[in-house]
Amino acid sequence: METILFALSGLSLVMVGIFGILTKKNIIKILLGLNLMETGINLFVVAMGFFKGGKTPIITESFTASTMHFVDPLPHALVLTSIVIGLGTTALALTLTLNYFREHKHIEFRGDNA
Amino acid sequence: MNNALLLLAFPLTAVFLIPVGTVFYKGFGRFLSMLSYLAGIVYGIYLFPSILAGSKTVIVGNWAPPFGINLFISPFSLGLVILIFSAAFIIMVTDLQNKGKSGQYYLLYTLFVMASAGMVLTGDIFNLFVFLEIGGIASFALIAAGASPMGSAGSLRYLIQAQITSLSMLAGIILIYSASGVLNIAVLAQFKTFNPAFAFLALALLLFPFMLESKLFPLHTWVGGAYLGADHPFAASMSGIAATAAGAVMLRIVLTLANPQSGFGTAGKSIQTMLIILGGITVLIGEGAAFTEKNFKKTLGYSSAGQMGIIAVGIGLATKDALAGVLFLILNHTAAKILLFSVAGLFSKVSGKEKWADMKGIGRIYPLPAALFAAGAMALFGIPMFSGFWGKLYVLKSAFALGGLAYAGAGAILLGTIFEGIYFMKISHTFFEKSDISLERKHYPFFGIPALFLAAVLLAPGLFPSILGPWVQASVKELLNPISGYVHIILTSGGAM
Amino acid sequence: MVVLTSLFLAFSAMVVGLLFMGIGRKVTARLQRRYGPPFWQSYIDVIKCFSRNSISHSYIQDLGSMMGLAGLIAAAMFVPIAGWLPFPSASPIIVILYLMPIGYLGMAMGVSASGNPLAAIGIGRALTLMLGYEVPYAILLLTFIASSNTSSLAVLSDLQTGGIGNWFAVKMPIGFIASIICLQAMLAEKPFDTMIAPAEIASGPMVELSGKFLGMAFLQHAVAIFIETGLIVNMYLGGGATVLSFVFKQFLLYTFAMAVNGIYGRYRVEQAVKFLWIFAGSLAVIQLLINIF
Amino acid sequence: MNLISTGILTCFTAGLFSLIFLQRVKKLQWIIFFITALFMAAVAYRLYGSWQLTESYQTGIFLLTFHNGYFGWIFFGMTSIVTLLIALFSLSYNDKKHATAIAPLWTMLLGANAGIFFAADWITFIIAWEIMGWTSFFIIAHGKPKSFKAGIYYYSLSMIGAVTLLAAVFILYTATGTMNISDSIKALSGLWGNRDGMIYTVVTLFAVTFFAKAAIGPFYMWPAKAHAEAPDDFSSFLSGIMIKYGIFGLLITIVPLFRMNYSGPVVWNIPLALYLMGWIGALTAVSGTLLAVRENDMKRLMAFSTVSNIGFITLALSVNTVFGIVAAVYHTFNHMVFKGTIFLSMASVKFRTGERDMHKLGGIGYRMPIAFFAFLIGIISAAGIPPMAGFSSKWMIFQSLFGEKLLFLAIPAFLASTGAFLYLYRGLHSIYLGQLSPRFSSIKPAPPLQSITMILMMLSIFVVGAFPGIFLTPIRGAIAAFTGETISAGFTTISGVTANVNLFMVSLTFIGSFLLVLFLYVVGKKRRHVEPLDSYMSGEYPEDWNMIPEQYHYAFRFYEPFEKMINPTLERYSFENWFENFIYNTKRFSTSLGRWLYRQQLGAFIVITALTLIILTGVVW
Amino acid sequence: MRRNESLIHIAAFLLVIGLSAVLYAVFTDTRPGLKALDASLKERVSYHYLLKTAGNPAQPAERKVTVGKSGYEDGSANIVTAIVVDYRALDTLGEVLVLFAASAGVGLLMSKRKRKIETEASPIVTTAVPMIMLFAVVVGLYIIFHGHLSPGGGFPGGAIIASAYMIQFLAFRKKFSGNLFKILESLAGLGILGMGLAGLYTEGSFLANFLPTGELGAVFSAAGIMILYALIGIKVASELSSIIGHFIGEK
Repeated sequence: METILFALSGLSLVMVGIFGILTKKNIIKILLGLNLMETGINLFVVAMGFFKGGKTPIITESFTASTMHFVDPLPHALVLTSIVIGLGTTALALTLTLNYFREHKHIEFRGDNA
Repeated sequence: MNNALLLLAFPLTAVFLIPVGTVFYKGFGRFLSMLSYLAGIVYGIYLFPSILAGSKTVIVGNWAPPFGINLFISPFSLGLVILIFSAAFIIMVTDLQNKGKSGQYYLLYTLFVMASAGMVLTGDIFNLFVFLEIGGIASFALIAAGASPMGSAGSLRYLIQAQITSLSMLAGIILIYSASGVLNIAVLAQFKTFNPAFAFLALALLLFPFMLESKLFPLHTWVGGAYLGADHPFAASMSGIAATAAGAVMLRIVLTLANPQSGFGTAGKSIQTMLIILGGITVLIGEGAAFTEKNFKKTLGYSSAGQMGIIAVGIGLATKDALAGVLFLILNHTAAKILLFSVAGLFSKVSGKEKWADMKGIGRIYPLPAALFAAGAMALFGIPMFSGFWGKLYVLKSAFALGGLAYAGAGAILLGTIFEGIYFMKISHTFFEKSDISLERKHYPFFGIPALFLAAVLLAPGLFPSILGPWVQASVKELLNPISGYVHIILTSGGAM
Repeated sequence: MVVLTSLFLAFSAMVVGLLFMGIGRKVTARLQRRYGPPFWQSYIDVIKCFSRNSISHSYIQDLGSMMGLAGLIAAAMFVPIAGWLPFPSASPIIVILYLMPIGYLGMAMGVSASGNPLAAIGIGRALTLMLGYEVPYAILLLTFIASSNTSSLAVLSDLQTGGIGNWFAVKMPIGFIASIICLQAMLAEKPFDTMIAPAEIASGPMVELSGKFLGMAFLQHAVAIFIETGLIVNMYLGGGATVLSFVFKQFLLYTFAMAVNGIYGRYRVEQAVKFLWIFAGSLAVIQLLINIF
Repeated sequence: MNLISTGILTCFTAGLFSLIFLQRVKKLQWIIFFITALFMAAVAYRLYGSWQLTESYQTGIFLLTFHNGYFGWIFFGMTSIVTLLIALFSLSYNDKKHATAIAPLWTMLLGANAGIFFAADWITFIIAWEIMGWTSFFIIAHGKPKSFKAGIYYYSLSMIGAVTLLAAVFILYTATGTMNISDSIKALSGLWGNRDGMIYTVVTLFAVTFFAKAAIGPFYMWPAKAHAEAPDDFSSFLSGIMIKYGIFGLLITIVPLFRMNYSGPVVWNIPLALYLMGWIGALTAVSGTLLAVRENDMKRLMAFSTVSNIGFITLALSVNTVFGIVAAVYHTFNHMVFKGTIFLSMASVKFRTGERDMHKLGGIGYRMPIAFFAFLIGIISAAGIPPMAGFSSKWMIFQSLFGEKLLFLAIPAFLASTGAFLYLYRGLHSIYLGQLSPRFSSIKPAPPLQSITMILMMLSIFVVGAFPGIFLTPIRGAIAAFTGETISAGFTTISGVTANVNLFMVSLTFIGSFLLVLFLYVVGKKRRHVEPLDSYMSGEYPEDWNMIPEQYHYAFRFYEPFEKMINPTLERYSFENWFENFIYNTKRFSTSLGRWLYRQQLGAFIVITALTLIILTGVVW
Repeated sequence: MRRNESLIHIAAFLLVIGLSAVLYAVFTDTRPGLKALDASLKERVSYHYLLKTAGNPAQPAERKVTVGKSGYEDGSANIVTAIVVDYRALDTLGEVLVLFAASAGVGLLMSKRKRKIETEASPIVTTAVPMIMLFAVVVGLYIIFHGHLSPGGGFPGGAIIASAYMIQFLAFRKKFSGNLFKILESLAGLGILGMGLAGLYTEGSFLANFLPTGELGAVFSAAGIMILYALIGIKVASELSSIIGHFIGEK
C-alpha cells in the first residue's frame, strides 16, 4: 500500500512540474518546473523499488536468501544517474538562459521567435 | 583484444584526451576526433565480414546479460555504426575549410557521435536512456554554439521538449522494470505477457524521445529553432547522424522488443499503425513547411523531417520490402543531407546570406557545388538513378500491398514527394539563374573530394542496388525474426565476443 | 480525256458564275428602281481587267491570287453537275468544304502581302465570318450522315431522284432553311458582306488589286458562287436531271440571295457570327436531332 | 548485342560527358548532340524487323526490361527522324550569339525518350519518365527568371503526373502481380465486372498522369507557358515530340484496357469513361483554339494550337475503334512534322530578328522566303487543308467520329478545325506579310543549314500529303499486331466509313488548276513592282502623315471583334485561375499553420497532449 | 495578453487532469497480464545482486551471505555501489560523460567576461572559510573512500569537495586557472578508461572488476570499486568546480 502512496506523491510532483512548464513564460520558472518534474520522476523511480518493511540494501550483518528483507537497490542506482543528468541539463539550461538574456534583453518566451 | 566495444572506446579516448591536448596545441581537438572516427571506421570494416556471417554480443563488466549490460553487434547495428562514423568523418572533412573551433566543440561533437553509436549498439534499455541523454546534452550545447543569434532560443526550446520526453522514457523504463524485473531487451523480448494497456503505455513512453529525435508529427515543433541555431556541420549531423540513430532505435524497439511473441503482445502492432499515421502526417507537415520556408537551413531541416516521416511509415509497415526500403532511405538520407548541408554552408559562407532566394546565380560562379546540390536534392526526393528512388519504391510497394491504412500512408508519401520535388528544383534552379551577383571565385580545397565521394555514395546503390544486397538482406532477416536471431544469440551467450 | 473535261468544267463554272453576277446586278438595280448594266457586263469587266497593266507589292501577292483561284477551281472539280462528275471520285462534301478555304487562304495571303491595313481588316472579318457559317454548315453535313449515312454528294443527289416529293428540301425543310442562311453568308451578300464593306474599308481585300489580279478575284468570286449554289442544289434540290435544270436551280437560289441582298443593311462581324450560330446553328441542331431519333 | 540499352546508355554517357567537361565549348556540345541524334536514328533503323528483341537487367528485386514492341518502334522511329531534323536545325541555330547550354541535357532527354518507348515493364517506364521530367525542367528553365516561372509550373504538373503514375503502377502491381506493361493491362482487363472500382481508380490515376503530360483537359495551360519560354529550337522538340508521351501512355494503358472484355456502362455503344475522355478532348480542342485566337505572342499561339491538336487526337482515341486509333496515331505523326516545321520557321525568324511579339514583326516573308514557305506549308497542313498531310489525318478523325455516329462530338471538332484556320492565318499575316518595318529591312535570310531542314520538312509534308501510305502502312501494321484488326487503306486512298477519298487525285486536281490559273496569269498584262508603303489610301500617301511602316502593320488586336465575343466566357471558366488560387490558398494556409503551431508555449503543450492522446489510444484499443 | 493567459492556464489544468486520468485508467486496468509493481523482489534481477550470485544465478536457494567472508563475486557491502560501479559499470561511464559534456558545454557557451564584485567579503567570512573548507574536503574524501560500505560514493563526495571550492571562491575571489580543472578531469577520465581497458585485457570484457574482492564489510574490501569510485569522485569534483567557476566568473 505504501509503495502506491509514494508513487502517487512522485507523480503528483510530476503533474505540478508539467503545469508549471505549460503555463509560465519566464524561462527560469519553466526550468524550475522542469526540475520539479525531474525530482518527481526520481521519487517515482525510487518508489517503484520499495518493498514494505525492507531495509537499505547495505550488508551490515550476514543473512540468508530467506531471512533477507531488503529494498530493491537497482532503482537507487538508476536514480543516481538520473539526478546527475538533471544536474547537467539544468547547468546547460541556465547558461543558455544567460545567452538568451544577452541576446534578447528579456527572459520570457514571447510570441513565435522560433 | 579485438572486442567490439573498442568501437566506443576510440571516441572515448579522444574525448578524454582533447581537454589535455588543447592546452598545448589549438587544433588538437579537431585532429584527434577525426582520428577516432577513422579508427572506428577501419575497425568496423575489419569486423564486418565476420559479423555478416553471424552477429555477436559483447558483455560489459563480465556479467552475463540479464544482470550486466551487453552490446549487440549485428550486420544491422554495425552497418549503421560505420555509417555514423563515416558521416561524422566526412562532415569534419568538409568543415576543414572553416577556421578551427574551440577544443570543447570537438569534445562535445565526439561525445554526440559516440552517444549515437552507443544507442544503436546497446542491448539494455537504461543504457539506451543514458546514451540518449549524452547525445541530448551534447546537441543542446552544439546548437547554441552556432554563430546565429537565435541559437540559444532554439536550443532552449529543444532542451525543454527533449527533457520532457526523456523523463517520460525514464518513467517507461522503471514501469517495465517494476512489472518484469529485468532491463535487458533480449530477456524482455520473450517475457511473460503484460497487461495490454500497460504494455502500450510502457512502449509509448519508451518510444517518445526517439519520435522527438526523428521529428515525427506531434513532436516536430523544435525543428525550426534548432536548425536555425546550429551551424552547418552540426545541422548536417543532426539530420544525418541523430536521425539515423533514432530510426535504428525505433526499429530495435518496435521490431525486437515489442515483437508479437514478446510480453507486449498486440501493443507492438498498434504502435506500428500509430507510426504509419504519424509518419504520413509528418511527411505532409514537413514537406509543407519546407515548401514555404525561405531560410536555407530550416528548409533542409524540414525536408529531413519529411524524410524521417517516410522512414517511420516504412517502420510501421514492417514487411521485408518496407524494411529494405527503410535501410536504403536511411543511407540515402544521411549521405544526401551531408552533401546538401556542406553545399549550403559553402554558399552561405561565400554569399554571406541565409535565405536561398538571395543566393541567385551563385551556381554560375561555383558550378560544381551547385550541380552536386542538384544531384543530392534529386537523390532525396527519389529521382530514378539515385538510391532514394529504390528506397521509396520498396516502401510504396509494400504500402500498396498492405492496403487499408497503408494506402493513406502511401498517399501522404506521394503528396510529400510532389512538394519536395518542387521546392528542391526551385532552389537548385535559383543557383543557375542569370543574375548580377558579383563574387570572385575562391578555391575551396576541402569541398570537392568529400562532396564527390558523397555523390558517388548516392549514385552507386542507385545504379547497382545489388551492392547493398548482402547487408540489407542480413539486417532485414535479423530484424524480422528477433527470437531466433537476436534473443537466441544473446541469451545462450554462445556468440560472446 | 479527264484533263479536257475538267478544263471544260472549270471554264463553264466561270462562265455560269459571271452570268449569275451580271443578272444579280440587274436584279439589285431593278430593286433600286434603276435599269442597271446589261447582264453580260461582268464578262466585259473581266476582259477589261485582263487587258490592263497592274501593280503588285511582292511576288507573294501574285502567288496568293493565283493560289486563290486555283483552290476554288480544284473545289469546283468535285461538285457533280446533274450526275456528271469530271473526276472519278465520290465527291465527299468534307473534301469540298476543306478545299474552299485554300482559295480563301490564297486570296488572303496575296491581299495581306500587299501591306494595306484595310485589306488585313477585311480578311480578319472574312475569316471570323467563315467561322460563323462553317459550323452550321458542318452540322447540316452531320444531318445527312445521321439520315443516310453518307457524306458524298453523288450518293445524296441519287437519293433524291424522282420528282419533288423526295427532295431533301421537302423532307428536311428546317435543314434547308439553315442552308439558305448559310448560303447568304458564304456568298458574302448583305447582311453578311462586312468582309467587302465598300463604305468602311474600301471593298476590303480587293483594295489593292488591279488589272489581272482584280480579274482573277472576279473569276474566283464567280467560281465560288457556282460551287456554293451547286452544293445546295445537290444536297437539297435533287441535283437536277439535265445540266440545264441544274443551272436553272442554281440561278433560282442565286437570285433569291441577291433579292435578300438588296433589302438588308449590314451586320457587324460579331453580330453576324452570333446570328449565324444562334439561328442557323440551332435550326441545324434541331434538324440533326430529328434525323437521329 | 542488345541494341536498345546500348543506345540509351550512349545517350546518357554522351550527355554527362558534355555536361561535365565541355562547359566552355558550346559548339562541341551541340555537335555531340547531333551525333547522338544520328546514332539514335540509326538504332531505330537497325531495330526494324527484330520484333522479339527483349533485354532485361536485374536490379534489387525489380527486373528492368526493354522490348522492341511494334508500337514503341513506330513512335521511336518517327520521333528520332524528327529529332534528327531538329538537331540539324539547332546545329546552326546555336552559333556564338544564340548558344544556350542545354545540349547535354537534351542528349540525356533523348535517352529517356528511347527509354519510354522501349520500356517493357513499369519500373523502366517510371525511371525514363522521371528522368525526362527533370531534364526537361532544367532545359525549359535554362537560367532565365521568366522561363524559370514557366519551368516550375511545368515541373509541378509533371511531378503530379509522376506521382500518380507511381500510385497507379503499384495498385496495378498488387492487383495483377506482374510488372510487365502489356501483361498487367491484359490481367487488369480480365478483372472487369468484379473489381470495377479498383480499375476505375487505376484508370483515373493513369489519366491524370498522361493528361498532365499531354496538356489535355484541366492541364491545358502549361504548354503556353513552357513552349513560349523554352529555348526556341527546343520548343519545337517540346511541342512536337514531348507532348506525345502522354498520347503514347494513353495508347498503351487506357485504350487497350477498354477494348478487351469491357462490361461497364455504355453510351452510344462506347464505354462511358471513353465518351467522357472524348468530351474532354473536344473541349480541350475548342478551348485551345479560342485561346490561341486572342494570343499575340507567336510561340504561345502555336503552343495553344498544339493543345487543340492534342484535343483532336484524344477525341480520335476515345472512339474506341481501330479506325479511330489509326487516325489518332496518324494525326500524332502529322502533328509532329508540321508543328515542328512551324516552330522551326518561327525559331529562324527569332534567330534573325530576336523578336517574339507578332505586332513588332511583319513583312519578314519578303526577307526570309524559305522560312515563309515553311510556315505557309506548315499552317496549311495544320489547318487540315487538302493538298497537305494534315487534311488526311483530320479527315480520318472525322470519319472515325461518323463511323460511331458520335455526331454531337463532331460539332466542337468542326468548330476547332475552322477556328484553327483563324489563328494560323493570324500567325502567317502578322509575322511574314504586312509591312516590313525598317528595323528588319536589312536582315539576311535564314542560314543555309536551317533552310535545308525547313525544305526537308516541307517536302515531307507534301509527300505524305499526296501519299498517306508512307505513314499509314507502318501504323496499320502496328495496330494489326496490337489488336488484330486493321482498316482498308491503299497507298494513296483512304476509305472511311461514310466516304473514301483518293489523296493523290486531290493533289493532282489542285496542281492542275494551279497550272490553269498560271496560264491565265501569263495571259494577263505585265505587272509592275511597287513599294509596299505605296498603297491606296483614298488619294493620299501614308508618308504625307509621316506614317512609318511600323504603324502601318495591322496585327495588334487582329480578331478584336471575335475576342470581344468570347472573352467573357473564357474568363469565367478558366482552369488556370482555379489552379492559381488553389496554390495561393495552400501556401497561405501552411504559413499561418506554421506560425500558429510554432509558438513557444505550444511546443511543450503539443508534446504533453501527444503523450496523453497516444496513451489514451492504448487504453481504448 | 490577459485573456489568452487564462485560456492557457485552463487548458494546461485540463491537460494535467486528463493525463492523470489516463494514467489512472492504465494502472487500474483489469485485463490479464503483468502490471506495474507485479515483480516481487524474487523475480527481480536485483535479488541476485543482493545474494551476490549474478555470476552464476543457478546457485542453491538457501545461500548464506556472511559479513567478513571473502571470495564473493563482488566485494562491496553497499549493493547500490556494487550495481553502480561493478554490475552496470557502463551506465556510470555514461554518467561521467554526461557531466563531462555539461561542463564542456558550459565552458563553450559561457563567454569569458570578468565579473566585478561590488561587496568585499567581511573578515568573519574570510577567517571561518578555511576551516570549513578543510572540514568539507575531509568529509568529501571520507564519503568517496567509504562508498562501498556506507551510502554515498564518488558523486556525493565529489560534490562536497566542489562546494568547498565554491566557498573558497566566494570568500577570497581566487579562481584557480581553468586548465587545472581540465587536466584533472581528463586524467581522471583516462584513469577510468584505463581501468576499463585493463579489465578488457585481463578478464576479456570492458570495465570488468579484475582486482581481488577482499572480505565483505572490511574497509579495503572491494579494491576495483574503490579505485573507480575515487577516480569518479575526482572527476565529479573538478567538473562541478569548473562549472561553478564559469558561473561565478561570468557577469
